[in-house]
Amino acid sequence: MSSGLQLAADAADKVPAPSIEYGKLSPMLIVFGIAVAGVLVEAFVPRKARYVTHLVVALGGMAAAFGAVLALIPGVKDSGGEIAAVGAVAVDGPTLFLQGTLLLLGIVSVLLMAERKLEPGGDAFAPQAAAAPGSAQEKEAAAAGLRQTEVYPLAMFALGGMLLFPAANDLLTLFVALEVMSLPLYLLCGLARRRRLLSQEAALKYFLLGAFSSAFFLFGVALLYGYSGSVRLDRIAVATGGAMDNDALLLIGLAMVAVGLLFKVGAVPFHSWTPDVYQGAPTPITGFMASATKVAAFGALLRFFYVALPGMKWDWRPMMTGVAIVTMVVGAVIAITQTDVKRMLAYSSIAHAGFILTGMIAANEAGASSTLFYLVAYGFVTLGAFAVVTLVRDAGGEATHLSRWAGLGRRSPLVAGVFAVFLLAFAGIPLTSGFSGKFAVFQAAADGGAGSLVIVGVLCSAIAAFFYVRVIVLMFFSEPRADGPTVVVPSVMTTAAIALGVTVTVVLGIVPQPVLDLADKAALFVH
Amino acid sequence: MSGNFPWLTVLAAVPFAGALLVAAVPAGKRALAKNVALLVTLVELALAIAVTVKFSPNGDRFQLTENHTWIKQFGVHWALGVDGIGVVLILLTAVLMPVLVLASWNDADAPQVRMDGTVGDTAAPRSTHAFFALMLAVEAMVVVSFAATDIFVFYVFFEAMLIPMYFLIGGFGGAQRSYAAVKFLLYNLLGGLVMLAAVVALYVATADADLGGAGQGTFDLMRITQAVGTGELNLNPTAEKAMFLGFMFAFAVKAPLWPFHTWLPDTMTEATPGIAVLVTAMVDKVGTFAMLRYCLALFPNASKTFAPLVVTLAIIGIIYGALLAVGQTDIKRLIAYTSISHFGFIIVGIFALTSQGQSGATLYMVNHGFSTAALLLVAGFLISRRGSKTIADFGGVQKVAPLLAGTFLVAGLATLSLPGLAPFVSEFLVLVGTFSRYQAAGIVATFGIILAALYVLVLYQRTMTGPVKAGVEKIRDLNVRELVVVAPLIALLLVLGVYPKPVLDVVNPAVDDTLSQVEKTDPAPSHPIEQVAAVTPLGGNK
Amino acid sequence: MTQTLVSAASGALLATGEGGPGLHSVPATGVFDATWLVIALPLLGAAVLLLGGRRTNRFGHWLGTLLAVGSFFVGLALFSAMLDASDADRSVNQHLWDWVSVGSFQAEVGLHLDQLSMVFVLLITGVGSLIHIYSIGYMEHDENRRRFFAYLNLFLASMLLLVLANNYLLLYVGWEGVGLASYLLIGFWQHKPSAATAAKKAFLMNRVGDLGLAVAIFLMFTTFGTFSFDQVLSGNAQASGGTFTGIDLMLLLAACGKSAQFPLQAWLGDAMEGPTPVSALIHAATMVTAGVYLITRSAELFNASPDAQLVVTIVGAITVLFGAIVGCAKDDIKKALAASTMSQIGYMILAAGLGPIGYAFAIMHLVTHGFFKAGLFLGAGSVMHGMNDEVDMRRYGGLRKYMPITFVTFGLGYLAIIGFPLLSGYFSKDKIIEAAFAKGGTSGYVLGSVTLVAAGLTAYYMTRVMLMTFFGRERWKEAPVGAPADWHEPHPHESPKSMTLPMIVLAFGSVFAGGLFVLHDSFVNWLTPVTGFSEGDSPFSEYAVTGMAVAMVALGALVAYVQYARREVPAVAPQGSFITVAARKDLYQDAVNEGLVMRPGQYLTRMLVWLDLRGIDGFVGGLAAFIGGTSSRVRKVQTGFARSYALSMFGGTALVVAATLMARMA
Amino acid sequence: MNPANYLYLAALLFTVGAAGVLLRRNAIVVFMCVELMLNATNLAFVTFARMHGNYDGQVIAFFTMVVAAAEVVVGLSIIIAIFRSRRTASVDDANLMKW
Repeated sequence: MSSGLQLAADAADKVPAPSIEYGKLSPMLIVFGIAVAGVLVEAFVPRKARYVTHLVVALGGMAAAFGAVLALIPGVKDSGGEIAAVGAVAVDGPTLFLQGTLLLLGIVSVLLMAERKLEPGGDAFAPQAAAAPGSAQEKEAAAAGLRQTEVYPLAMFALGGMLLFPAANDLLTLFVALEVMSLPLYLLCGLARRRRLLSQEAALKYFLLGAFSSAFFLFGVALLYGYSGSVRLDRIAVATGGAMDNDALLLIGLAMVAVGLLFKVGAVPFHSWTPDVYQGAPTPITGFMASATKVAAFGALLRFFYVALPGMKWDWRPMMTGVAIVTMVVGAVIAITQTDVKRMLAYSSIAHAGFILTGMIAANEAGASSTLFYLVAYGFVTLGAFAVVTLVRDAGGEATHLSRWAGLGRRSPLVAGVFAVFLLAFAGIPLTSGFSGKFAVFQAAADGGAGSLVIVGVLCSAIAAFFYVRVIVLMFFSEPRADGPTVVVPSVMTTAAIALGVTVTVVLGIVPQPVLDLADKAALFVH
Repeated sequence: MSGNFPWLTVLAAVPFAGALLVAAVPAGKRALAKNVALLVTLVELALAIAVTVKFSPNGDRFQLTENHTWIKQFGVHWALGVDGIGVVLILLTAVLMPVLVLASWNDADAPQVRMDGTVGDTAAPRSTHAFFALMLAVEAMVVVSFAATDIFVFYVFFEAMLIPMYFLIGGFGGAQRSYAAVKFLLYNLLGGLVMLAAVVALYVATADADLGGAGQGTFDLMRITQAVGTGELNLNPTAEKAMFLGFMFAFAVKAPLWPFHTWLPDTMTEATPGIAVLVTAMVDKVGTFAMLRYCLALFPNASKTFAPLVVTLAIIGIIYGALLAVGQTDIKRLIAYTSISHFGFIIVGIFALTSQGQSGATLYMVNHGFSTAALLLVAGFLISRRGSKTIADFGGVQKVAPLLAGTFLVAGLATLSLPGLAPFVSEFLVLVGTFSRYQAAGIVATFGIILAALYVLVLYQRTMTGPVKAGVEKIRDLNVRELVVVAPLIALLLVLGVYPKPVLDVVNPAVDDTLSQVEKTDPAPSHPIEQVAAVTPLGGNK
Repeated sequence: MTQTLVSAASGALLATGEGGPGLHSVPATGVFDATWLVIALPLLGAAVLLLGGRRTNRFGHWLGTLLAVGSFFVGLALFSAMLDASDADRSVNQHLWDWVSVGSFQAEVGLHLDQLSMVFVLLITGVGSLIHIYSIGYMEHDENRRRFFAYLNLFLASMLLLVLANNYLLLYVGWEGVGLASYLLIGFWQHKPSAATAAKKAFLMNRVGDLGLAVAIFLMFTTFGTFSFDQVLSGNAQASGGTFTGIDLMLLLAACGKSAQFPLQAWLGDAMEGPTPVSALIHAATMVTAGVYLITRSAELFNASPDAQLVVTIVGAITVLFGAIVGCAKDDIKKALAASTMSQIGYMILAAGLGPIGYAFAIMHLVTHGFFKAGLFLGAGSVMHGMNDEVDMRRYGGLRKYMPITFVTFGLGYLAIIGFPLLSGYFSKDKIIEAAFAKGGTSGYVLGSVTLVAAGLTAYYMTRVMLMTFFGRERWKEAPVGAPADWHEPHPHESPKSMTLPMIVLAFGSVFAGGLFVLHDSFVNWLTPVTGFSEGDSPFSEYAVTGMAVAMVALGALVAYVQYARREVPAVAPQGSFITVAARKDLYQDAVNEGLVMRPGQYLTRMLVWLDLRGIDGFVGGLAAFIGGTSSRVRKVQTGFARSYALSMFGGTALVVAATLMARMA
Repeated sequence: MNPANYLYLAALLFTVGAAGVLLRRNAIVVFMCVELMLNATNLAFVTFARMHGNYDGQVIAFFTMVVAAAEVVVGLSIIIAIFRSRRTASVDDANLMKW
């Protein structure tokens, strides 16, 4: 009792004012800044000008943040990375690499969200989210031509959380970043203009399960704190090196933290939200979630295991190996029988989470760099694929049922061809980014002594290939249906997003060297 | 030209560029697209001939080599180089392509056949451009596969080839083409993925041996084989066997070796004749070529361990393929099974580990390319005229289309390895090579020649001879374009039958080198003839 | 004649004497440089006629004939050059080009001309030219005559390559080449299903024999490291007796296929579906005797294995009787002659199996047979030509009045084949019978008796043919039972000169060739340097054997006379005894082949076709279905209820925690 | 008092909360159970802070509360939206998407 008071008394005169390295944090600060600015825009800018203003602010802000990331690179190159904000944030290679990736994915995602040429009534989002589906208010809002613009600040908040997520150097910051990232996404999920019941259901499920997983995560943090007396990753690492007693706290804690992170990456058995949420959410948001969230979450997972628990390799590897295996198998197997494009892509993303875990489990430098590379490759392919999904429409909105895609290759060879490229990349066919990524993680895993994962990975790739191929068959080798969906010609924004996706897919397939180089140099975590 | 001219890269780039060029031809101009494709294949042929001329048979094992870092992190180099085996197969590819383009001239223009067998909308024919562009892409990838001296480069193109093939099969074939295309892709993809695991494992092993320097591994074939030879890379036997099986699985599916063959009949039945030739004459050859180049050189001990097993499977394949061919009722399916039988010969020749077997197998790859191309293309002309692939729908064609029947017979005779035609030489070499190592296997394989006669002659008898059947009387004889397609093939079959020496001279040094890598020598004759001075044979050796 | 050379040495190893009888040759010089022309001329003809297409229709037959005759003249030139040369220089070798060369496997394209191949060159080109001439008339009304001549030329080239090749691999090319030509010519009238089937059957059964030749070459290569004549046959070849026996039996298998010997005899009868000139040239005079050439050429190898030689004689003996018995029952004139051919070649094979005692006589009979059998076939063709292509002898009769030249030439051929004294068959067949007895021992008696009995049978069936065709009632004047409505009586007539001329020339050969050959033993002396010669040890004197043979012939002819001249020949074949029925059905050869090979093969094939769909593909399909089924089942876990998702997370967490703790303990 | 007892209590509360999430149907109640789990965690943090003698745990507890409050805002808005459209707040009724 007395010691607590003593502490408080000490603190009063000994705790120095924290110094914050604003420059090093600038990418995150900029994004959070534009998010706040977005809220202000929503409040003060007249309705007609909001869309453009939001776009300018968001895109400009992200571009600026990206510039900031670039500007930080030389410094990190020299120092090998620094800890900023009193140990809360690590600004090192992986951080900058992933932040850069996230910002690019964010820009592309915002382009997709801003698309207004596809939907006759406006964009992909409900004009008034609060109005009940099918109610009078909703019709009124639609008739008034209301457009949702709150998505931009929400997306920027989420993106800010994502930027912080892989940079967080203590578990508290990690938790906060997790929530900052997740809360806006819960809302974004529920904003779809069409099929609102599905959208709301997705939001509810995502929210409840997300909160549930946060609780596990937080409890794990508590246990690790209890074990080591600190939430800073480097101090936990030190603590695991020394003491031998009371390891149960450590082991249970690390497992529960891992659960929280594995939930975010969508690994089995914490994947069950993924298909429902991916299917129900507005497609641009699904793309954003599937790509950016995964990138951020894997970044955090990497940092957590590589920085906090490098000495615990032999404890977490068997568990993670098991998770990786079931993730690959379940994702690939269940995807075979899916009939909805978005749902199939969701299961595919689960399988891919397994492949990425394979690289992570290597627990060496190659493991980190290969994971980073895979994330870039995967992020752009995924966004591109979901972007294509937004184009194939019929009277009910997006035609996501696979049977509706029959003969698409005959009607619009270009769109079908592009989608085929993405599918082939997912399948890991050589000369696409998917192959480079897969090869990188398999090589790292084999090098790191995880040969069994490579074998399972290879077999699952074969199973996975089956359903990607099935879609290609459907698109190219089936007769088009008379009442089939049409491919709407999008504005330059979606076009640019898809074009970027294809470019990255092909370039990373043929000349992956520069990005691999970058990932290689970026793969050193600061401790 | 300077000595550093990147011949092989150009050789690979020309068809790639050609593919893009064809794809870029404005949509309505089909004839232009075809002509461009033909021109590109002819340019490629000229280049391939130039490469062959530049290649000196008695020089280094690998010539015209190029080596540039491609993906440093993976230890990958854009490394190309040809040995005698590679150069011969590249030439085969280059020679066959113009023939195939010409043979497929109208195949892509015809309206699509629906899944239920009815003819689709004539107003919406398929893309001629895509057809020829994809064919050229396949050619490029096949060429790279034959020229690669980096395992990764080989693997990438070996696998990537599946995609254009897949679209060619699934987009332009018969009623069941979609099923066939998926089967083709999945079988081969599975094989390729298993190989991927082995490729990765091999890299890790080379990294452990520090072959790439600085703790890195390497995919450089020459470096690895050298290290294997010197013992610098000493794989433990279990790992070596596992890797061998991983590589071999992919090649066995591709080749195809019994019992991994079941995709081939479907593919060849459903694909257009030109594409079927593309599969069996070139793409599949990459599999057998890779056995020879990669399996043996990289894993000599495992190769020796598994050789009896592979030989057994191949022998089964010879007899099995031939028997099934006899039992078929569909012309193209029959030809597909003959190919399975022939691939059995090729593989048996490779794994007999004798110089006759391997040179024979290499020559067999070339000859089989020509003979199957001739047989399938003529069969294709026949089928397109009658609109049926069923043997029973034919009869008496010889009466109405003697030229067609005659070329079909010559192609058939080549398929049954009639002496005087090219396949005989290779088949005999394979059999001799096999017999000298595995006597029983050699004899069983020889039964294949009887069955070959059976399936070819039964096919010929049922389709070409006898009274003219209803529906056959309208069959026209070959036209000029078709004659131009078949004539060079038949000419090559004849020339290589009586004078295969140029090919063998190029192939032999590479084969000898391969055998020395496996540390095998030809079995010596048990009782060599004693040369008595007084009666020195004067005509014996030249 | 009295040169007694090294004969077969019994025992495991063949002693190699210096300067043995083996094959030694000198490079071709002078006239011999033109050896290749013998083959090239007909090959050129085939190429021009096949590639030239319809444009050559007008002169194709002339060109083909001209080149065949040209080849004959080159052969004659070579022959005269050889007559001028000394014994040692008669065996020449012409290297043309290197063919296949891989490691120690060295095959060249080269020719070997010696006394043995010379005989064949003259026979092939001589009889071949005659038959070309004959065909000009015979095929006059066939729209595909040009193609026919192309095939004939192709055959000549292949057959010449067969006998001139200087190594076994090149011989193999000729060997299959004649098989191809035979296939094309048997099936020349492709619109007839029976012809197409017969052609296929011939090729297939030949392929079975080819298998033997291939394996023999493999064995030579693995044993000696070479398969060129002047190495393998140099007399220096050493190997275990078993190896020699193996090689010999494989060569015998090849010979059986090509020469229609038991058990590969079944194709020859069906081969009569081809045009008659083809039957005369290929299936009587030349190609079918290739087996005899092969064995004689390989004398060195056979001499080294008495076991193999015994098997050869047994095969020959069985075929002699088989052919003779079948020949007795055939009503189809060509099939009767074909059976006779089979039987006669059986004589030759038997003789060749006797070793140096018989080689020369085998070849001698081969040549005389070439004359008289070709003559007989051409005669049969001439008869058919005049009888609306009727082949059933029961629908002939009394034709001697209508076609006198045919009757005379056919009659002389007939007398020659039955061994009428002083005609060529008399000399050559007697020598074989003598040689068979001269083999000595029990086997000698058995073989000698077989040949004697067969001589009697030959006389019987040939007399039967003669009587049914040229004598007796003119049965062709009556409409056959079940004749079609438009049946009209044939008008037998003599054939044109282009057909009768070759028949006359061949008749001369049939009459005089044998006498010429035995004069001063010229034929045996000619061949001895190549084949060796030994008198053997006959239990009977030459005269005794001749007496027995003539007696058997007389007996056979008499029985036939009683049956077919003294009695009316029924227009419809009577029931006959079970032997007759069996003989009509070729002693059930087809039934046996069908039961032993074809049926089981068909069942096996059907089973494999089924298995291929169900078995391997079934496994893969099953695996795919299993994964798909698993997928359908596992996806149900995704119930759509958030609480069940939460439960899976909760359970997952428990598992993950447990796994982490377990990892530490483990 | 032995601080371990607080930890046991925290674990118990956490488990009760988790059980509530699994068992209750009403979305609001489910959400409150999650809050209970977070509060259990807070208890654990505070206890550990006490054991280690530093403030980190206590600070974290405050953070957690703030985060939980933010979560409530978001959560309730979602639940209300779904209640409006479906006239029910039962978690089990939202199962349009499955398999």
